Amino acid sequence: MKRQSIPRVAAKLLIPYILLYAFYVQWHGDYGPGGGFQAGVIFAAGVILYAIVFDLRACQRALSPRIIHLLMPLGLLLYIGVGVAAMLKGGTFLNYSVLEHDPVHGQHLGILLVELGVGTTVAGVMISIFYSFGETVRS
Amino acid sequence: MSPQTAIYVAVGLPLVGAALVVALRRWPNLREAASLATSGALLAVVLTLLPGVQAGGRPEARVVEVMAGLWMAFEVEPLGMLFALVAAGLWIVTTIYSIGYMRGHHEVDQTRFYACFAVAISAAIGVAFAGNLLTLFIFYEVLTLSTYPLVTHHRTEAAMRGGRLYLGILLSTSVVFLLFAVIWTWYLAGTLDFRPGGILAGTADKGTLAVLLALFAFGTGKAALMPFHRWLPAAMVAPTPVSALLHAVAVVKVGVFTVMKIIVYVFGLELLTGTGLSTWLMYVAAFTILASSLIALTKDNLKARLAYSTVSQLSYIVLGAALATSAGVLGGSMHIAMHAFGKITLFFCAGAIYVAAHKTEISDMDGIGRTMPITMTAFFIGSLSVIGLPPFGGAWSKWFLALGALEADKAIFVAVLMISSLLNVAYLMPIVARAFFVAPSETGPSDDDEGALQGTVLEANGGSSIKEAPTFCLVALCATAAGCLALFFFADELYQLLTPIVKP
Amino acid sequence: MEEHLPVLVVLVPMLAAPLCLLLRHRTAVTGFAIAVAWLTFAISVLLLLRVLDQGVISYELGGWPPPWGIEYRIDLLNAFVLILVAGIGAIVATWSPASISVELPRYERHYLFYTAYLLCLTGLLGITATGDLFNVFVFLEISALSSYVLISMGQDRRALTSAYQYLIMGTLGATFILIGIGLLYIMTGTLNMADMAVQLEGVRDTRTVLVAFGFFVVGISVKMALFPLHLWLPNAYAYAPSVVTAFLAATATKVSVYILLRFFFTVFGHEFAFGSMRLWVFLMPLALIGIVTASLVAIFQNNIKRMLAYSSVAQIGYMVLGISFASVNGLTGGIVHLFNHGLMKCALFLAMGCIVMRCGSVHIDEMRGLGRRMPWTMAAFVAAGLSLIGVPLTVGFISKWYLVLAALEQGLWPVAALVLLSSLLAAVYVWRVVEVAYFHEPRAVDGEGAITDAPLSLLLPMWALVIAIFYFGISTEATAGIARMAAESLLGTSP
Amino acid sequence: MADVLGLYNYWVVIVLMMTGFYIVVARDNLIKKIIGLSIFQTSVFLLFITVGKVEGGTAPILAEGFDVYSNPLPGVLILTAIVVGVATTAVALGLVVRINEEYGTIEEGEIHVQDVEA
Repeated sequence: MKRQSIPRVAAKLLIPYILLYAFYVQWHGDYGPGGGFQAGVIFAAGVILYAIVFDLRACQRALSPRIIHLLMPLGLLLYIGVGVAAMLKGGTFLNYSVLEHDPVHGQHLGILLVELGVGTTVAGVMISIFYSFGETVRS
Repeated sequence: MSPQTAIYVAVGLPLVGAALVVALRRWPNLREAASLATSGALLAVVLTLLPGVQAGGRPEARVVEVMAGLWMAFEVEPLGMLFALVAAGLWIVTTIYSIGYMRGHHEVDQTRFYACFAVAISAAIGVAFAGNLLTLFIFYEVLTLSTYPLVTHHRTEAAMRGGRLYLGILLSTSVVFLLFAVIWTWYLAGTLDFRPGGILAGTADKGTLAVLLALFAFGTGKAALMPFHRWLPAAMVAPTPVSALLHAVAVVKVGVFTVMKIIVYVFGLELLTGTGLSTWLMYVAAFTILASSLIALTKDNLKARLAYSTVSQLSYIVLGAALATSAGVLGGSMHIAMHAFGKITLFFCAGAIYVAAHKTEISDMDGIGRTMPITMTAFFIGSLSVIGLPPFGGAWSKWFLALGALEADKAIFVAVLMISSLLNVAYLMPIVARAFFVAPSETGPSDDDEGALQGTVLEANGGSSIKEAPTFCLVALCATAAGCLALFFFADELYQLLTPIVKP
Repeated sequence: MEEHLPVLVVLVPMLAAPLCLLLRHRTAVTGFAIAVAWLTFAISVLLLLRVLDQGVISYELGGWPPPWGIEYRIDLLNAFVLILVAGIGAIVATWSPASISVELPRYERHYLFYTAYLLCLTGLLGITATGDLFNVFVFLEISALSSYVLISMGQDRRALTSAYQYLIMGTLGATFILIGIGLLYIMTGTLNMADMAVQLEGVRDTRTVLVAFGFFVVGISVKMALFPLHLWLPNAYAYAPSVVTAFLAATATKVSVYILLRFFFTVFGHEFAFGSMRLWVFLMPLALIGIVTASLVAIFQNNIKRMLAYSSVAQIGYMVLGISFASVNGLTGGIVHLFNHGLMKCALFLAMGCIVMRCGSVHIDEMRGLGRRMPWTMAAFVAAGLSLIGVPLTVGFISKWYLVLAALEQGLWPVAALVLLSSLLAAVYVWRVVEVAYFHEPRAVDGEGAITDAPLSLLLPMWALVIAIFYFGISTEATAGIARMAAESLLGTSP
Repeated sequence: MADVLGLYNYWVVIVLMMTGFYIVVARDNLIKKIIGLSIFQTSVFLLFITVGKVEGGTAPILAEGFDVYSNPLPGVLILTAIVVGVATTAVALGLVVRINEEYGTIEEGEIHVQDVEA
């Protein structure tokens, strides 16, 4: 699709907003519909759109597979880390209430971090699946 | 040594012996010394238990609770005592014999042979001292498996096929029938302990008990009741010491011992005589006695003939048990010892002939008594004992068996015993006759045959050379032949030892 | 930390899996994975001791009390299964390094293997530990997805097609279970198993619950490879790398059997499942047919791993048979066989792994004369094989004892006879290998040097299992004793 | 009749479920099987969602003026199930790619022929 200008221009216009929207969905999850899963997928969709329109190689230059491979475990570790932190602070696993001095704050902080972990992992997984299929097709 | 320790040691000692044998595998002389020492020690340990049992004690030992309420436990009672003595005593003799045979015959894998042998003896002692059916079953199976490598010692195609039949019949009968019966008994009686008077009385109707008895009788494949007797001839592919000890003594005696024990301590004599449950078993045993004697007549291979003779003799014991009269049970129990000595002598002789003259077929043995007089004399003695003529041990057990049949008002079995004795004469005596009175055939293998092995070569009068088996073999077979004679005079001791099992 | 044990047993491997991805260095990852597996095992042992001491342990995830939050609920039954899974996981992990360097040469990135392995372990432990129905589904899929990946790592290209086949069947099975969960949720409004058992009172006979029941039966049967839904299993086990086969054969189907117990005894209740629904009418014949058919098929296999896989199908039949009696002895037999079979099948497949490593194949022709060439490996094979037959002093005997006893209790003596007869079929296929290994001359080796026994790092874990086979065959307080208590609590007859 | 039509959402679920199941069983092409599997799973997702919907209810976020909310739990569960489904599809596609590399085909029959010949 390198030569077709309409998708290129449209993509260039859209991708920043897609990514931004992903972040909106990510951080707004505790007030309205949203959360890590959706945010991760939307974010990955933006990246994948870039790869489709501007070629996989260009995409991988921008977002190297190595980083993506790091994202997956890190997100999962963040998720589990929050849970373990709650355990260390005297609650049960994933009991956010004990994370801060008062339960409401704790719940907020906990859910934000957990959803961030989920979002990171989902985005990482989606992109890395796309990368690996893309690479096999090319080779 | 307390009786309890003695029981543990008796079962464990052969295992230690097996370990020693494996550890000393690089030094054959030391290895055989270890075997001998262990067997001697075992007999000594078993003997320490004897006075207590004679005095009416029943030493017990509980090892481990295998399942809730089910212990692996030992209890020594007269019948087990007798069997343990026979097994331990004959192990010494057989070890001596094996040294001569295995070396004379340049067998391979001797370490495995001695090690498995020791494990098998441990299992036999375990069966003898078993305090309940579960323990008995466990050691019964250990015995089957530990003898499999012995049966298939040569690792040839024939050995493999023999082993397949051996394991196939013994394992399937024990797993399908015997285990079934054991679990059923546990379900019915809630206990598996051997108790004088039995545990099954009043637990189920007559039909169920009859089925149970059948499962026990046929499940004990080692008792070689027809039609599950085929493994015994098949096992003759083994080296002769194996046939001698295991298939004349340990394995088959474990079978009949099991039947005897089940009848006396699980069913109880009163239950059987009261209901006539075991009548059919008497007929099966009688049939086996006659049929296998007839088959033995047709066999030209010496070991095969002896094997069928064993099948027949085993059924004497089953018959004694099935009669369920005190004389019958006593006769059967005594026959365990009497037949052991007689038959092991015969097998030793068969092996000696094989080592010295490389002959297996009876038709080749013309005149062999001239070159192997000692061996053939022992063979003669063994035959007489098996036939049941005084002054040899076998006479007593037959006497009591016949008495038992009369006691049960079953005179027909007296007739069976008589006919069978005649058949015994018919298949054993011709061998002796050929050996001593027929001139050796010219075509037979000559003395310088390359198969003939080092033996005690003596020049005798008249130029005919005496060529006996290795000394170790001779010592062993003379000892057992002497044993046959001795048992005739010490039968009363046996009788006194065994009486409590029928008169609690 | 004591009170966190129920979640730690799942959490430790789950945390370790992404760490493996980050560590990457081969030796480090291997050592780390082994350490984690043993740590998990230690936790599961502590957990069992705690359950024996205090009774049922309940752990609220996120501090939400059940039935609203997710509850991890450990009673004797799942503590027992956890020990099996974690123990096998630890032993197989210890065994793995030498084997995968031979069997997975293409996978230079061994850390991927250990990640998938730990994830699979996590999934299986999670299924067992959780008290929440939906959680069961999630962990079921975690373990299943990672096992598809693990199976596809096999050297033979058929590993790929068998993994694919397993994926299709496994996903269908899991989705069936999910449908069942959904329908039950409609009727009860709860996902907590203990709570659902209460809520089901009164609505048990509605059509929705009956349909849910049906979906569960089929879904779980697929997952545990109950005849005739076992078709995915033989190929998957035959072509997967030996490490994977050993691990999955000893744990995956066992955990599915656990799900069966949990759903039909804890959630539905045995009066409903076996009383009014008469589940045994369905399970018992299938179990018996499975035992006989799969054993017969096993006899004719020339690929020994495939033979053992069919034997696994037959053995699943024993477990299901025990369960279908729905009596204390039957359940004890089923549960204890679940454990015992895990031990012996793992040992057998580890022996196969040693042979693959030395001979490159487990075709029966390759095993000629191995009795002399690889004495320790073959001795372990024979020992575990004897247990498969059910010879006394081994664990197999204990299982068979309880099964036959349970059958006799209910007067089903033909079933008892069939159980015993089928152990002869096991004897036939085990002995086929024994005869080839001990009686045939070794194949001529073309210049590569003679085959020697497996290295100590492979032999030790394998023999640890063999020793366990004998230990638990002689002293069964820890296995049959606990299984019996678990059975009593499932049937509600415990004092 | 109203009963039957009134439950149209369940009918949709059933039709989708059977369609998906049929594709898995009947198709020879490995990709098509995966498609069938996805349809099958999707039908279950719909089943859960339809259960959670409360007549006249709104999204379960506390706000002024609403007092009827849909049950949020099925939605959450199904989100998880969807992720699981995506992962399954990804693994399945990955396997198909590898199968195609090894066998040069993704038709089940042809693969079987090759296996038998080998």
